[in-house]
Amino acid sequence: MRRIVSIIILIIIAVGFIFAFSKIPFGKDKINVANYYIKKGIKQTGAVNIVTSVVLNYRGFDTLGEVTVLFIAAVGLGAVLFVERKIQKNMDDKEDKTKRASLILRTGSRLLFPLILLFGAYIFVHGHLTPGGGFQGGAIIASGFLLMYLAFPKQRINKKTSGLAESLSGLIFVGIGLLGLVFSGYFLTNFLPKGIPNTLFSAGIIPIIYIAIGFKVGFELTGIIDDLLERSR
Amino acid sequence: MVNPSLLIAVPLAFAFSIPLFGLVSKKIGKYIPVVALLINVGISFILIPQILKKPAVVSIGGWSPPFCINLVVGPLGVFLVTLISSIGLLVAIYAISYIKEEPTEKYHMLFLLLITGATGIVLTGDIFNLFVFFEILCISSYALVAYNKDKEGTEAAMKYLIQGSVGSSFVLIGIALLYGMFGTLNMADIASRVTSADPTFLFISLAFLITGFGIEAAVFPLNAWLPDAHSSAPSSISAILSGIAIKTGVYGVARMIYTIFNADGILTFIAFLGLLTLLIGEMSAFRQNDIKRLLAYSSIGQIGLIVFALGIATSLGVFAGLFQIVSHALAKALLFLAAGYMIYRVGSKSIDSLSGLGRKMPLTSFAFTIGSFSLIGLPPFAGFISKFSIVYAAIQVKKPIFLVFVVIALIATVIEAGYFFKVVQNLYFKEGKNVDNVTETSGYIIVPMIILVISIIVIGIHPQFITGLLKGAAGELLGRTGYIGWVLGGS
Amino acid sequence: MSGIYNWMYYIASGGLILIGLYIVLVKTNLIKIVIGLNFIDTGINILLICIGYVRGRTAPIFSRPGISPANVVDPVPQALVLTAIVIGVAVLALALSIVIKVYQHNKTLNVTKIKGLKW
Amino acid sequence: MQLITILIVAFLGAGIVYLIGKISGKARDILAVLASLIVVILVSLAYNQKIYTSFYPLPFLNLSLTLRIDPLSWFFAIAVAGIGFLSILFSLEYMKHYQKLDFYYSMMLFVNAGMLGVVLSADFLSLYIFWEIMSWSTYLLISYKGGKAVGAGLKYIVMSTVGSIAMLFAIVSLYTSYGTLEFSSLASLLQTASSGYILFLLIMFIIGFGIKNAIWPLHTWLPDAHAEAVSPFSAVLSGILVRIGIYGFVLVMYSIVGLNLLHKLGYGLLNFNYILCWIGAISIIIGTFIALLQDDDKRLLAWHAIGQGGYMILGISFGTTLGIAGGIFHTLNHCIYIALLFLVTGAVEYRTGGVRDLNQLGGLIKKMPVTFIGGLIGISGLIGIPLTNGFVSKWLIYKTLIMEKHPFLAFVALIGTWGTILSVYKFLHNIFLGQLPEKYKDVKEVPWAMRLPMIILTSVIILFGILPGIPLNVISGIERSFGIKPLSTIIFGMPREIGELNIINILAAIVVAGVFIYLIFSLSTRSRRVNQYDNYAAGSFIPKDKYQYSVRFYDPVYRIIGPYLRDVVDDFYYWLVEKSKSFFQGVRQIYTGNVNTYALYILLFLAFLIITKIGWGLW
Amino acid sequence: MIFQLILIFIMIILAVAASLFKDLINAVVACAAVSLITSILFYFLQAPDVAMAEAAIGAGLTTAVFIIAIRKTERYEK
Repeated sequence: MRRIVSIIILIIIAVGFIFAFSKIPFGKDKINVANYYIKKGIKQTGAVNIVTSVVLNYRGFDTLGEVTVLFIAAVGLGAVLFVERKIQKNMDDKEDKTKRASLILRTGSRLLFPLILLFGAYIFVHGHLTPGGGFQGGAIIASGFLLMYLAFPKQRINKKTSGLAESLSGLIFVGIGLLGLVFSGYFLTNFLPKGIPNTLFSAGIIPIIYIAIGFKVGFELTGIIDDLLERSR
Repeated sequence: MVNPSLLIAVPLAFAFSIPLFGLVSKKIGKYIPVVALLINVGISFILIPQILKKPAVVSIGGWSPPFCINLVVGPLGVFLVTLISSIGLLVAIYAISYIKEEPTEKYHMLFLLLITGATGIVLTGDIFNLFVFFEILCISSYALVAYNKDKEGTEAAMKYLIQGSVGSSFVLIGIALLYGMFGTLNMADIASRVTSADPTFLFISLAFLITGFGIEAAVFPLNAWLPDAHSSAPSSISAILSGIAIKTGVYGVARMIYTIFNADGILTFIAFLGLLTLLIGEMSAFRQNDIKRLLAYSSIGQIGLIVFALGIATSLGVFAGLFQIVSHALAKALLFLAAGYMIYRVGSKSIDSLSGLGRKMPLTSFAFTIGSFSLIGLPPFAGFISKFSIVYAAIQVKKPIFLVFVVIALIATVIEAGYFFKVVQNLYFKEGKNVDNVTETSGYIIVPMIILVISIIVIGIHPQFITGLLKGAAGELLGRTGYIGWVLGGS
Repeated sequence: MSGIYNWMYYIASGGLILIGLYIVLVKTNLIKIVIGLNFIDTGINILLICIGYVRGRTAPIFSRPGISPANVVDPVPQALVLTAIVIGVAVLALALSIVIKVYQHNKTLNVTKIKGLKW
Repeated sequence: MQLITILIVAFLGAGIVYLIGKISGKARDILAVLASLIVVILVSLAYNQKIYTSFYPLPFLNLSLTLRIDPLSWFFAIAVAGIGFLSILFSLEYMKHYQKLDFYYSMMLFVNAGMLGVVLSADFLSLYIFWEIMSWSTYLLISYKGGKAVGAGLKYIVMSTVGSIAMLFAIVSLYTSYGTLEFSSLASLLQTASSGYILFLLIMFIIGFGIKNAIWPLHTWLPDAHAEAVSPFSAVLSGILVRIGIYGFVLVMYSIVGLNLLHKLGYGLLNFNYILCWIGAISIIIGTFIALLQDDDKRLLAWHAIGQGGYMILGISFGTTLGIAGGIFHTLNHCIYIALLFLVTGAVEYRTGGVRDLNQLGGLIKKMPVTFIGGLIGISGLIGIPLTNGFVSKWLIYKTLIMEKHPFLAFVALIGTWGTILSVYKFLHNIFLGQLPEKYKDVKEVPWAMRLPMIILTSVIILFGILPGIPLNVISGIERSFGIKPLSTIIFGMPREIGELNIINILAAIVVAGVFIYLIFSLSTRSRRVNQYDNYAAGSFIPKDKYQYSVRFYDPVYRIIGPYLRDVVDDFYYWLVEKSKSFFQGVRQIYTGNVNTYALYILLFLAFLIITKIGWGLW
Repeated sequence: MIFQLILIFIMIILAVAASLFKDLINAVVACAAVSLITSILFYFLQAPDVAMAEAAIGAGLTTAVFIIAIRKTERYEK
């Protein structure tokens, strides 16, 4: 019964989709506001990756919000899965001490871990030049940590340090925004010199923010995995 | 002129810095939201007179409006921001000593971010940015509903999360469709181009947006999460959810219908939905024995009344709806705060167990009484003015269907009066069974309640304090060409 | 045939959204429901990206010489999707943590059995 | 300014009394009495003035709150102030054993202030505001005692809310049609309105005011509320608060709508006045005869309050000079004697430890002589025995009925009086006469603070009974302000041309009759006083306390009329409430707790919107 | 073109399969595969940034989070 009703409803919605999509032709040039970004982006922001300049400059506020969302998720997850330290300790003691990953995994991940971190860092530092940026780099860093968790289930990151790094990088983001407010009267203005496009030290505040985001995302995703692994048994 | 972007940046910065303050001392964390929101209240009060003279459009990043995200601080925005930060401040004060469940630091961060999300929603002039702040609001409220980590809280959060996620997805679909059609995300820009598009297409995207925001606004078929979430969250969060969060949903719906789509045809249906919401809410509240669930259902009813008033769509109707937003926010926050502490002291949520508290907790019970009287719409409290204006606005449009609507709405008021008066009697005139050890609250708990009581009475006696602002806000909602002009005029 | 080419991405996104909604409507397992929500998100992301796609143009990155501004796709939906992906994973992580808590309290993932709150 | 002062004193008094009470009980009592006394003085100073002030603008609604005083409002204001003062005086001793006295006094003053506001306001918005203040403070006071009073209070406030929304609806529709709510402007503007609209307005206002006034199908809250409230407040409640409804009737029917329009409503037997007076007649019959069945003294009086309300409606519904005068005068009289009677029951309760059951009382005449006199004069007024005020007003009403050629209604009113006599005699007899139960051997007269209000009210009854010209003069002023031909009065009644009523004549007749009666009694053989236990009871021992010959006083009558006299309306309301409760329970079931279902609701909504657009082309 | 069409077809099949699997681990793996294909589609749609993000976050981390959650709860849908 529920199935039938659901399918009928979904068919109706599908009809709605068809109507709506038929008005948005696929692959046609519908670019309107974005023309401005494409034409003036490099000059105004100094970043050759227009997506990055949109993400961090024209729509930087969205990104701030997005970082906040991730932050909320990390904090909220910590709050929901929170266990008093005493109980936590008891749980840890009960756990099987002999659980270990295989040798190949351990050695391999020891070898890979620095490389993954380096790759992640490369991605977010070059966010304004090549595809990629803080989010992607942060996710890659987090997957490096994930690998380490798989290899060494007993090892944990230092929650305090990672928490501090999270909040510091968040503060850097907001702080740069506020500095923009101070220097040019608008929040999140790209107030630094733009430099020569297509070089590493260009695009004003974009690399700085992307580095902050990279750290933040990396630590937050790691923290989420850590919380999930550790706290909730 | 204070830059309105501070309204968002300041609480955000404070929220991010709570772990840093935690290094200094564990106890500082709980005062941070108070400080941040105090700043916000200050800024918004400074802004009110300026905005009433001339609305401000502040771009983020320094480009002119359609090309970057901008905050549109009109009368409506500044009104809602003032409301949000004031209620938020009071609840933050309350939470200082109310929240005892660990980890309190995280609670205060989430709380502050929730307020930031609500502030962002009402200020932003960009539809995708609206979605982002909407997500901030929703996600932090999911986490906060589950904050107590008990069976009910997590279950409610789970249900809320599923429905809320579906809702946000719909919002995003609507935004995607709009972007596909118009190639812009600026609300004023979309509004100025909206006449050029196919009406069916527009309506489909409007349907997705209404459904999405309607879930947060708790309009009738979309409100099943509300009683669970409001009744299981910590009481301070219930106060915020009921006082602020659902209002931002209503704001979203109103903004979509009035400003962006100018969808006059659907307004009567919206009023009807509001009425239905009102009826269902009040009817479901009638037989409740769980005080917080009762208040939650009553919130549904009141939201129905707000939506009904907004659906009238005359300047008086919108004015009445906004007034109802104020009076409901004040009264419901007060009720949840008072009920929360009563529950904390008594240890049970059932109404019967609250009997006899009038003697033991006179101030709290008094606050509860004032709140419920205001909600019922008795003079001389704030609720009276709003209910009178709503009835007046509904009769004034001189459509027979609205006459029928208003009669039904008034009947729903009787139901509401029935159960609230019963609770008040329970507090004062029934013998309590095991309330001997209960004592009155003090300090941080009682201050916000007293402030709320005073403001309910003051607004009820002297509504002119806010009517100017509300008239302006109603004008902003109805005058969409004016709104488009503020944003795009300079470009 | 060109009709299918024009519609296939829309079919992909709409199909994912509808499958996700179907899972949310019909499946009773909580983790399944979260998977459904994830599908909805993915579907919307595809929708956004193909709204921004212009046939025959390249990615909006000018790191190589010879890309003219008139020959790139719309960068804005890509920025939006970046945001949406991160928001999606945030919601997902929170959802799963709440699901874990619900499981601890109820010892089941079947939503028809988790009805402590009703009426 | 003067009117504002009255209201400010009244409202501030209420607030301050509460706060002072937290510090000292004595100061609170003194202050409460003082505040109500000041109000009495201020109101009496306003006699014969015509003031109109606008005291509070509400620019966002284009309205301002206004106050006025004219003969009608002064008449009711002085009654409110007077009864309020006396009952607060009475409470000083009576309430000593109760708790939460701060709340009690403050609310008493609040109710008074609310009523004053209602009668003094010059536009419907202020009237409504004060009306609501009055309603909720009354509700708090009714439920004050706890226990059964809680149910009574809830019943009161729910019905009252229904009344208020009817009134609100009428007020708002008036405002949208005419753009003003002031009585004087509305009175002229309404002259051009269609009679259908007028009828709608009148019905709405009759629901609103009628629920307060407890006219027949809307009366069911009253017996419970009167019986369960504390006695001094019952005096206020029954004496004046309920009668604010009559004020509303008179105001709307004569001051605003006016006689001309009123007579145009309806045809023949469906005439508006005619229907209204039949409602009054039904109230009389139902009220007095159900009163006959009551064993609870306050409940008995409460049913009489309904019955007497019927007389007032009967009086004012005709709209003739005599009738309106009779109705308004009866309102005043009723307010005096019923307040007195409630104070009497309060006094009895005070000394007997809260006994209200008529079957357990008796023989208190010697123990509480002042109270007895109060009770006696009170019921004489209620019946309408000559030389009490009730006589004059009832006489006016009868006269109206006969002059307007409604013999049947007159007959109904007469039957009502018989019922009244029967039932109040039971009241007097079962409390004061007959045999004194053993446990009340040590009962004393009540203290002075309680005696004083009773004495004052008793003397007012006699005063108005002998010199009815004093109040009638004011009433003729009221009629003049309505534009009706005023009643011409002399100090002892009315001159010959309207229908002679001269108390001197009646006094003379009574003196003659008294002499006759005395002669008969003194000439006949003297009866011998017998101890109750000194008699023959079929050879069995009469236990001392079991035998109370006044128990089940009208048992044979009960058996005859009891089955017919159920309060059908009340049953119907309860049935309605039960039905709606189970309906609400059903509505709640849509929140099933299953999240799939909730998601289904969401998608249904979306699908509904889409299909109405695509498939139907709506919107 | 055909390649993309096939990918989309596989993706839809996988999504349907994910909803049908009783073993949640299988469902999650199908889900990860859907994400991966999405990522490839993004690449075809000239969105390398998004493709990277989807691959790293959607296919990688999400799956990990899912699997951890399944380990903490129960594996089979009942």
